[in-house]
Amino acid sequence: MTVLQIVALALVAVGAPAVVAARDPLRQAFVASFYGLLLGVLFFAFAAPDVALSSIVIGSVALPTIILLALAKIGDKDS
Amino acid sequence: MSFLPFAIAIWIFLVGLYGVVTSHHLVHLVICLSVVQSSTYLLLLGIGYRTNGAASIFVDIPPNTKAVDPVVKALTLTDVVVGAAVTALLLALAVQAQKRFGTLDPDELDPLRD
Amino acid sequence: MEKLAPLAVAGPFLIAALFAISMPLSRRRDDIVSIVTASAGVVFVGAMLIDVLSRDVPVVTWVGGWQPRAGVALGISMAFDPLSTSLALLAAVLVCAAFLFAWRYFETPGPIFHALMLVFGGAMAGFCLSGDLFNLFVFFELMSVTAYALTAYRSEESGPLQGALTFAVSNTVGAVFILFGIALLYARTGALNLAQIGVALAHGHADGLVVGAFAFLCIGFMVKAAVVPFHFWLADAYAVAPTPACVIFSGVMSDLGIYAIARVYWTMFDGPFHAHLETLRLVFLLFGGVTALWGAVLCLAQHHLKRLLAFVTISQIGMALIGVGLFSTEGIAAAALLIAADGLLRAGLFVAIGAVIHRTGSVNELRLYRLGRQVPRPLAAIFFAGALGLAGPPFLGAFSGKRVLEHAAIDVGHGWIIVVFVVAAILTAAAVLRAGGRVFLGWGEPAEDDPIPFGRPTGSEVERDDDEAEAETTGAPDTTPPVMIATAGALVAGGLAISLFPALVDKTLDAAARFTDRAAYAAVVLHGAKLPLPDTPNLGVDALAILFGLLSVGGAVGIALAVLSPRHRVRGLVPLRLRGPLRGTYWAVRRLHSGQAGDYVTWLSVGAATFGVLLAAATR
Amino acid sequence: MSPGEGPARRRDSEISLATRRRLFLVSGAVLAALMTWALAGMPAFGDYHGIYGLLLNRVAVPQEHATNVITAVNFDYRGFDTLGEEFILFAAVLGLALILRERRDEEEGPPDDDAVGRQVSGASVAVRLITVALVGPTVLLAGYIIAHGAITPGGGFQGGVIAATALLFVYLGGEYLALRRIRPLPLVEITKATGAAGFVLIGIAGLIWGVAFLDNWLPKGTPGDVFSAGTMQLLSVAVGFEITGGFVLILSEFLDQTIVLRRRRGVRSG
Repeated sequence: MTVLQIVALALVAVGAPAVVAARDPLRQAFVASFYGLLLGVLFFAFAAPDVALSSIVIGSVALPTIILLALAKIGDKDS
Repeated sequence: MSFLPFAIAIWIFLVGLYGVVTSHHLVHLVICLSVVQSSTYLLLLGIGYRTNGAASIFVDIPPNTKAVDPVVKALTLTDVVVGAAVTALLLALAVQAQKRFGTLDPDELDPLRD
Repeated sequence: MEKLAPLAVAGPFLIAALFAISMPLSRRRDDIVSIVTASAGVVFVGAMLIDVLSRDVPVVTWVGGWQPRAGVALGISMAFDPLSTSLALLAAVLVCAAFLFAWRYFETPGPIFHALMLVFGGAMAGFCLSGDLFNLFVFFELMSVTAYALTAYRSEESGPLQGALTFAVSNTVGAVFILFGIALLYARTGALNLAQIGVALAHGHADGLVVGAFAFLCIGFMVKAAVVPFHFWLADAYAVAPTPACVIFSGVMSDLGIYAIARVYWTMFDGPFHAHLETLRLVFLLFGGVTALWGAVLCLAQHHLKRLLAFVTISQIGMALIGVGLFSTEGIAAAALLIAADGLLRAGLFVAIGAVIHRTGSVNELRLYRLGRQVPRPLAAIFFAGALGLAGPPFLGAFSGKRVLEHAAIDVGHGWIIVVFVVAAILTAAAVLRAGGRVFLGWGEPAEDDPIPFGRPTGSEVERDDDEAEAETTGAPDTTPPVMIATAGALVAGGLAISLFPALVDKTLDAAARFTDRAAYAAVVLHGAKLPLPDTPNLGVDALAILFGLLSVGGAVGIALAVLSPRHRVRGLVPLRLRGPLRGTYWAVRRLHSGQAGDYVTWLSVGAATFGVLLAAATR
Repeated sequence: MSPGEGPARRRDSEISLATRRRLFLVSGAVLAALMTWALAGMPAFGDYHGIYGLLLNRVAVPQEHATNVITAVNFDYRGFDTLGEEFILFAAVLGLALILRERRDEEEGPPDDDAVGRQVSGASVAVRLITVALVGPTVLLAGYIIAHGAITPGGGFQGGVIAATALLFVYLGGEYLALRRIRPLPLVEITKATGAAGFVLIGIAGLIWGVAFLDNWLPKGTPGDVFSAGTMQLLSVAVGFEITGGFVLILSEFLDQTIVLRRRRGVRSG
């Protein structure tokens, strides 16, 4: 277990409850984006560059954007 | 120490499921669902890792160096993309549900009686 | 021939993709093309079944030409034997029937609906024929995603959204459980091919990992099959999905979950669990029995016709799980016969109900009181034939399935389970008969408030009548298209015919013997070697079976008449002091189906924990 | 209270929220114990010794001339899985379009939401310049990642999503409405569908060529250069097309949602 792996694991273990604890979806989208980045770092530490690239591109860019756009549609009403 | 990644995979699974169960906003529920799915990525990759094994890409390293298991990474890679597609579909349902029910609390959606 | 097997999956996919290409360009005659594709699929899978039946060994083909190297599978295998191929044939037939039905049912379905249905058909074929564990999961996920989209198809009314949401959330969590099981098996055996994992597990004993893997796989498949307590999503989803989609959902999708449990057990876990078979049976019979009774009781109380059939589906899934849960060759044969007969009957009933909705625009039994008279006579006859077939009268419908199940239960020493599934069969058939009686014949009171003789619910809860006319079909056309009647008739006739031929039972027993023969499966998949075929005794029709057949039909008709008869005569049947608690528990169970994703996932987690603990206890 | 909601519907379920939480915590604890017991049976983290992966690591490069073994597994050894995965995305995007598009047709009526005073400032010239300038390199990077799928980390999946994010630059730069006027949506749908159909056709080409479905029958070139690994590169491109089309569709479905509303409120943006 290299140091990078342990640190990345610890960060992910903290990141997941952070995503869940952020009850307001807008804030949660940003925490989820950061969580996707953390996962990317962890996968990189597990010598899986493809999955890290995929997790960063989707987890911290594409998905949060979709969430924000969905919220933009919902947000106006459910203030 | 060698059980840590798997313990954290279980921890993420349960935290995500807790978020799904106690959620009061459909979008929050869907994001917690994607956290639950991310626990399987961690578990799969944790299985395939070999200590100081190189990534199984033999562009610049000789073909028989000690490398990590490629199969698990292929499975996880496609799961990440698929997970995003399913989450997008669920978000579309949430957007449509909000218009229909006027509320986004999964507990206030009209139960279908009789 | 077997090299073309992947076309059963890739063919519908290609046509669906071509639909999507043609979509933005211009309107195509896509319903004709999809019917042609679906029937081509039926012919193709039928040819594969004939080919498989002609050889006495499972047919194996490696996608991508990756032959195994020294027993290590490199690529993905498609291994299909008579049982799985006939299940794929059933799925293809139902997709074809659904297209025929949708052709006249929707005004402008549009290419998206056809593309999704074709992908759904291809995914089911892939699921039945796959010989690889992760491939099974991929097609499980593909079936789920297409089902979410199809359930939300007519999404402007309120129903579909809420049904599609709970459906999607529950099945996604179920898929995560399956991935956990796959990860565990891959860690232990380093393989993803069913046969190879089976060989690797054969010598080990059932330790924590093996029990955990089997538990998680079964939990995921039980969520898809809607076994109690994982079933809550099904009633909401099937009640609101468009009827052509319901024909496939109810007809075969849930049964695929039961098939998956049998396939997973008999190819991989038969070795380690062989020593604990006795206690394992108890766990599965418990879950199967509870599901059968739960579905049966609740379907008696439904007025929403599609929701009524949804609970009939749950009850019959319980019976199929009882068959699989006996873990014997006869059990598998019984489950196969039940899946075939009940699947076709349920699909036929759904088409009949679709025709009624198409004609009258309403789906609530009370609202439809006597309206069924406008529907042409043969449709009423088809509906009643289907309802009677569910009860399994001698030599019709589910009779041979039940006959083999009774024999298997006695063989294995669990004769008591016969009572459970006979009662379930009686109640389910009675509910459908009652609905038919009120809709088509106009018996019973029009606005009867409480469906079962337990009296009003304790709380002052006003029954929210939510059967707002299905907006699927605009306006109530004056005639019912003949293609709907023909489809419903063909499906019900097919379901009834399953029990007509005793030879079919013996063939199914032989097929079940090959299905449960792990050594032969592994030998032919990994090494291409042929092992001798196990011989199976034939099963004659005995008096007990005919007695049970008559009993269940008589009971069903009796209960249906009792419920439809004027109120005062029935109220005397239920003793006074029993009425309070019975009504209380009944309404509590009803309100469990709250339609809230949080509740459903909680029950899923409780069910998973219970099943896991029971399985762990069973193997210690 | 948003106008759409009547009196707050009381929660109509058998178990209260507190019971639900307690039920879940108990069953969650049991599940955790079960999972720990099951996962404890696995080999320790770091000493994977499975036959499958190690064999592929040795066999993939000489056999398929693909240096990225993961893409080799994805597009060749287990190509059938990827066919299924690809159609999962295909079906999800179709479902999404189905749900949201119906919604937008109704939206033509007067919008009933009343987000007052949310002025979205138009993008400044600098932002518009940079974002539009970035679109080209993003698509180029995506093309590189797709083309070199069989050589370096990457492949159709990741490249496709990167290409889809190029659309975000257009949106950020405020040019989305201009782009929308060109009506690229049908083209995007065709890209997605051709990608999906292309994958199947390449598989069927294997059958026509006389080898198995999804077999790698093209000449495999030398490992390490772009035209190595035979059909794998073609499959990667097909998947790249499909994922690009799919995610652009997802983003534009949601973008069109928000644009319709903003424009009606007289705010020029996006």
